[in-house]
Amino acid sequence: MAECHPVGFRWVMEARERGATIIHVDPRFTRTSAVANIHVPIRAGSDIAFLGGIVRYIIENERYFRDYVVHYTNAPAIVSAEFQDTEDLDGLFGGWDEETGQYHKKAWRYEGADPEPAAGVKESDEEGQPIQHNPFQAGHSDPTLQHPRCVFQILKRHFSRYTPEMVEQTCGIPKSLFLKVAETLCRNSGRERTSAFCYAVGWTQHSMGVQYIRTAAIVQLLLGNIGRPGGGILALRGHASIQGSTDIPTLYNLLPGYLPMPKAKQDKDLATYLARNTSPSGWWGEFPKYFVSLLKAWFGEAATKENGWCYDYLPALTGDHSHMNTVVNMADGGVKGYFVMGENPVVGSMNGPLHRKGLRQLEWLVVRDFSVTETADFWRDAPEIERGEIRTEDIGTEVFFFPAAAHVEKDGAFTNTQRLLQWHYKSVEPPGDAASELDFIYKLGLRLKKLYAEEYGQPRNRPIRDVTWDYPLEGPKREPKAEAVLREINGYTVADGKPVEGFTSLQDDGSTACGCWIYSGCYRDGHNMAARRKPHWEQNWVAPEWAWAWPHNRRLLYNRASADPEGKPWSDRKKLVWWDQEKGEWVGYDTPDFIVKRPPWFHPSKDACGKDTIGGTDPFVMQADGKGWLYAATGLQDGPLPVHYEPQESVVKNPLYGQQCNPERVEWWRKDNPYHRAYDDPRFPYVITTYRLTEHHTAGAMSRWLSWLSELQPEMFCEVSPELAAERGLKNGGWATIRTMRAEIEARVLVTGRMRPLRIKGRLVHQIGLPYHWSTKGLARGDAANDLIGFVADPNVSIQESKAFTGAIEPGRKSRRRSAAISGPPVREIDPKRWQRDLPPARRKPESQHSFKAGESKKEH
Amino acid sequence: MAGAKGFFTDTTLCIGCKACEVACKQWNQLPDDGLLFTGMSYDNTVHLGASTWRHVAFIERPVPLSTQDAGAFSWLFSSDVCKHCVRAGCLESCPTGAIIRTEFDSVYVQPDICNGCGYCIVNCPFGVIDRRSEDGRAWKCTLCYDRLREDMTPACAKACPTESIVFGDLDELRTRARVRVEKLQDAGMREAYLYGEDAASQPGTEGLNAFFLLLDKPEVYNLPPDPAIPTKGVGRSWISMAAAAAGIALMAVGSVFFSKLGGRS
Amino acid sequence: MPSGDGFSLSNWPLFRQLKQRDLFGLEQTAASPRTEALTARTASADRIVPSICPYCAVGCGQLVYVKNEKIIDIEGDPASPISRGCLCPKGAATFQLVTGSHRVQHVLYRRPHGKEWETVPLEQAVDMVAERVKRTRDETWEGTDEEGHPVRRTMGIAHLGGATLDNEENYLIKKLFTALGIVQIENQARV
Amino acid sequence: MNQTFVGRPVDRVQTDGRDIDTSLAELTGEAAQQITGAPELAGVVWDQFPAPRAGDPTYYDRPLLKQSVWKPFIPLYYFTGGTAGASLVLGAAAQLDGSRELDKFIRRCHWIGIIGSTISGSLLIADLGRPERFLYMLRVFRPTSPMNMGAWILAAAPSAAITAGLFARHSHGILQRIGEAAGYSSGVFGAALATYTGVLAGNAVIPVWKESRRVLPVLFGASAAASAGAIFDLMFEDERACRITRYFGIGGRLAELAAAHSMERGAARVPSVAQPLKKGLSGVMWKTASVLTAASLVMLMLPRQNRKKRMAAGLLGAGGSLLLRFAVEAAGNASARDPRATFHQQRAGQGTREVE
Repeated sequence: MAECHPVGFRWVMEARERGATIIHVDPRFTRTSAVANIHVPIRAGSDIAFLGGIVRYIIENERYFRDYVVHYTNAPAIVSAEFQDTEDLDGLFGGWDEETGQYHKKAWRYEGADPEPAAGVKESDEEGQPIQHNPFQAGHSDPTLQHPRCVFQILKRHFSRYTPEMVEQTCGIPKSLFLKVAETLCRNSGRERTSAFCYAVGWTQHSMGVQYIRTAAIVQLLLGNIGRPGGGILALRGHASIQGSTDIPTLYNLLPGYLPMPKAKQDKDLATYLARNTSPSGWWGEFPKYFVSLLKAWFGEAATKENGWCYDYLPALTGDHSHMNTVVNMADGGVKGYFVMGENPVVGSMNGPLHRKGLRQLEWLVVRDFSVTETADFWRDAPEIERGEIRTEDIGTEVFFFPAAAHVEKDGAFTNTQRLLQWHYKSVEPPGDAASELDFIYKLGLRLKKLYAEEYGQPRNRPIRDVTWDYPLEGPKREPKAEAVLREINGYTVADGKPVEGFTSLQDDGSTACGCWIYSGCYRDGHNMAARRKPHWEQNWVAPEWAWAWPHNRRLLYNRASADPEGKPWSDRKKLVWWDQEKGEWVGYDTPDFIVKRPPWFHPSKDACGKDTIGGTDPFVMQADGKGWLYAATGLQDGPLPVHYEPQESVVKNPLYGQQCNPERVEWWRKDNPYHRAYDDPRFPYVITTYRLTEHHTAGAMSRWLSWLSELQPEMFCEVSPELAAERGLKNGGWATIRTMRAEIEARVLVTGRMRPLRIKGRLVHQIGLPYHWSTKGLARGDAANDLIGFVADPNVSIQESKAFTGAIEPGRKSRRRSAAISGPPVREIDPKRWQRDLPPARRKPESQHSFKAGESKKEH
Repeated sequence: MAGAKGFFTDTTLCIGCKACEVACKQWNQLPDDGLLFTGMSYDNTVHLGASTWRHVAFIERPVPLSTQDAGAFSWLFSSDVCKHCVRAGCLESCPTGAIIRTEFDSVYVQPDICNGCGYCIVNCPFGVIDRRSEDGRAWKCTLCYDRLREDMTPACAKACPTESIVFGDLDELRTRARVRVEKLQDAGMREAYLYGEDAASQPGTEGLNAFFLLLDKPEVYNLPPDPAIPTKGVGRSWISMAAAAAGIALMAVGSVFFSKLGGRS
Repeated sequence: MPSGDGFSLSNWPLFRQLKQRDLFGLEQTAASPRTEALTARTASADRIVPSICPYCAVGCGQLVYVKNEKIIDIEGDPASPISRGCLCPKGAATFQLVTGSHRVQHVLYRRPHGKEWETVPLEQAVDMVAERVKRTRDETWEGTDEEGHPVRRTMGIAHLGGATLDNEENYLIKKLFTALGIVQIENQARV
Repeated sequence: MNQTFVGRPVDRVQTDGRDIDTSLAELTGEAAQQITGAPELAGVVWDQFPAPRAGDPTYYDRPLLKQSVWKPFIPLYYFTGGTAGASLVLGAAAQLDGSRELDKFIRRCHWIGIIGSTISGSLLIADLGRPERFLYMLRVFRPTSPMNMGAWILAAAPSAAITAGLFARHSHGILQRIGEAAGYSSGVFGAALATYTGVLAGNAVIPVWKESRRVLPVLFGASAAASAGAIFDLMFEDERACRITRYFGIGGRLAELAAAHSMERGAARVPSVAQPLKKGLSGVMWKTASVLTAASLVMLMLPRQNRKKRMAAGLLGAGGSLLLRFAVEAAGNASARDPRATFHQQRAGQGTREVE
């Protein structure tokens, strides 16, 4: 955290100075470790085992926050008798279908109930069942937590094998150190104290990334650390508005406000779509209001009740259309045109050579950035061009490079990692042809409307005709006014165009329009709430009048949980929101994330629906049952509880189960994306992890061109322990060549005590650290670490596994810059007959025609 | 507004982010001084110089901190800067008056005056001030003299995310530093001590206006253990010179005198 | 006496030393007129524009100082409860990010099989892109999937990027591209 | 220990290390006008495991101090200034003799003093980073700065000599007295000029210089006498003058050898401080300088002095004296590069020893 979010870390340092214990769990000893109280070196890719060990410790030693667990989590909920745990099936849950390589999720449901996943079934498969009430409403719960099938008992059994010894054997963390961490955490939780978890992509970029976070959630729920000040699980996101681009998603599977994109097979019409996504209980019962308001915002007057609010203007999904599939599709010739705005995937994404292969198949490519990135220049500045394997003149891609306006040259809001919308103002005009994306997209839209004007007769062109595109223009370059877009995002009443107060004002009858319901209220009364900049010294410590947080300016989600079931703060030290008996409402330092007038003692009636099902002790209003989920009965692909699986490529056999890897992980079996053996691959004996440095920014487009940053970290390097250096003959300051089946790279060597080999079952496991900022352009240069990494993904969110894989290292500059995607793997293939991965096989994507086993040959397109 | 100002750099709060280095370059619009990989931990800056007025040192030690559970290892960071010595070698040696002491008790090189004689460079006991050959003038931290004139905090201290660099009135800083050391020692960090906080602790400079809280020997941070500015002992040199001058004169007179004798002999 | 660089006979510091009986000449007597007039450049700014750091998602407050329609300084905003005026090295380099000579100011175009970049007028380039979007969309339109379910989309066009952009920009991208039937819209959140 | 490597070249067509587009931003910061050149491509890389040596730590063996940025002009200046200064002293001493037979010799002394000072001034100016600002040296009177004092001395010495020369023809009256006074004062300034450079060099943090700060004025003064003697050795003079310069030269050379020995012994109190006088290029220079001086001394002491021997002695003496200045400079630079020299010196109690 000190590495990549130094200013955020200021508050951690302040906490430390006030007596907090900082525990840093990381394969490397980083700048964070340097100032932490405890550093826990861990084998990359084994965090679930570590966190699972803590879960077990909490349960076995009865250190959980019982009042919290009983009232605010689903620990008492009873699970269907059908459920089979990984304990019973050696690492698989019940419901595994060998044919499809997927789980039947029905096997995990609650007793007599099928609560919908948090945001409807959008993350689920087609098994969406008739909707039933939540288990608490239905009476399927045991507050004594004794029922053998209650979540608590299942949890206890599930994690029983995550003993400190097992943690030591899996993570390489000495038992004593593990116990110290577990005890410190437990001691610091309860009424008077809270602990927080901070994480970044070191947790998410794994083939079971979602389950990493789930495990942390279980720990935090058991300790009562969610919804309370100083608690929580805090994602430290890497880009200025990466949160915003998820809320208002430039993501294939979502519409603004986490509304799912329609699925072709299931969502055949509006009614079906709404029925599938509207939760009978909890806040997602409001779903139709948000969706209809969105369509009203997008298609204006054209959207009527009769035509289903233009529901059939929306394209539909037929599978996973996420980034890696897009690239593979591109490499196979399926994608013709590609827009890249403010991103440099050739450096920042996995398997750069495969990306470039994809770019070469395009008809046209549009890149918008500050300077010509590696992605924009792939046709003349790339290893394969330098090697003479590909000739520039043979590449048919037409490339447009548009200079982008900087944040100081445009109005707009970033949403930061704590959901805060912060407005930045234009201070100067963008230079030359540089323009904002807002301006570019707006003008592109105008042109397309014009180009299609003659063809509006065809139904498929009508969305272009009807999409609302009237924004006031301003400035010498006649750019669209960003505040007008913000107003649309906020929502307004259709009749008079007045901005709505917030999402509670939205309706499903077409009377309101709203571009993103969770952002509703950010332009209340015509005031740009995101632009508020009241100094912190003029307000309380929550600083509610600085900018604006979604939803409803609530700074701490689920903060109802900061008070006990009766509505009183758990302790004076930790008070945030509480029930004011006199006013008859929830009050506090923060805006209550709860129905303000709903008293703590409120119990929903058995036949209540939607938000009326939210009881006075149900802080987690977005969940169908209002509880924090220790057990996720639905919504996840790879199991209702986290399981430790080894990464796709590991140096050890899974110490916990026979099942080696996440059975549902997504693989791309292609010649240009070869994998190593699942474990003990003699060619690749070391664990590799990648990361960022303070001095650079992700793929480098915003740092490698700046002399003030480049001089601080001028070259690509790798970090190795003195033991590994001795084993491989690496010299500090010298060069090393690092190889995987995908590619080979060179790097300078830092031999350092910050890298430590871990002892696992008596064997020394070495890890290699690789920052990934560099490539061939800019001032500071070096090889791109991400070239080494293959496409593998988590099944829930399709995030790649880049934080733990295997590789080889040798001293010297021996790279010939070969890559699997172009020249063939830089390392010899092992006899394919002997080459076996774990069983059962993982799901393979994409299907049939593009996939083939490694070792087979297939002509390049 | 005026009055003695300075920095207290508390290395126990430093996270090695180098914000100070960049904030300094940004405000003062300094150029880079080479993109060279050094192999010295994360320190590719190496030292203070004409174009680098803040430098974060990175020290990897096989020694644990007494308050940390992280194996037999620790990683120390320290943001180095011009010390703005109470008695400053550069200032006292500067022949042109380009270097002056300001109303904030800081030491400032006037770029419109400096003629690049280079004498200050061999007079700085901390190796701070330097000349860039192309430019020909001596440069170093100005304690953001221009900002102080507007009652603004120096760029590095303002940027520092963890308050490792604190700017303020020297009296307050000294008190704060002493309280801090006491607190750290009480918390078990026996190795914490102040470096150059006053004349008593560093008689050779009569104290530093930019002083430090360190966790290891000064040498580990590339700081001199007992620095003294040359001018403090210059009297002896002058005496010695007087003697030498007298000696030459005597020798000359003697030669003239004896030459007479020699002529006769 | 040399002229220029803030020196003139009338304020020869030696005279001032004599006048003020300053034996050592270590302090203000040796100051040049430039030094005496020295002040922070931000004091002369025409306006101070509030902004937010464009790097990571902590969201530190920034202040942009503008003079004569040029940026003279960017630094932390002390009023921010998040950052209290601090910036990390990247944030502190924002000035160089936005005013650096690395910034390209013209639209560049590489024709198919071309070996060099060419410049194209902005308006023409946008026209060209619009034309290609239309062509590709029309060529690759899918009305239904293999099983006959309506999909109303094109898989021939894809988009990447958004985490460095403003919400308003992402909103328009998603809105326009969805209306065009583009589904392969992705950003850094998944990369 | 450390190895030099060549960094990767970067394509910086037009860069000043800030790379700010001045159409977008104003460059008015304190160092915005700092001139930069081509980026450095060679550097030193630490090729060992990073850990400070227990008991005797340094920061990756990197220098603590900056070595002087002086070009060879400065040691050359020490030599020319010293020679000029010592000549003026000799001139004044001859003036004291009162006999007219030395008039020519005195004039010659003044000429050497004036020419030497002029060359010295030029050398100093040439060494400046901003030579056009050389007169700023006289901007202030700053007694704490030996260089400032030196500037005044360097200005005064030839001025006095010129005055003396101008008034030398006047054999009576006020003008004669002015001439005489100027002559004597040129001697005084000359003595200062010949020795202050020792104060200048010793007034530094460079360990070997700092350690020798008391002996350096003596060494430089002696060496100045030796070099002045050597220069006269190279010139044709009458017998009396030859004797004067021979005695003076012998004294200077003897004193120089003694002072050098004393300096070496003094430095040896802390072995790492004395290192540059013993090892490396600077050590060789230092030893060779003494050998040359000793050889020239032997030449002068040989019986049956003749012009050849004088010439040889003059060349050897001038060479020894010149090399000595360069050796001191080189030793200082080597000393600055070695952080242990400073650390050991200060740990040995030689840091604020002289402060009290």
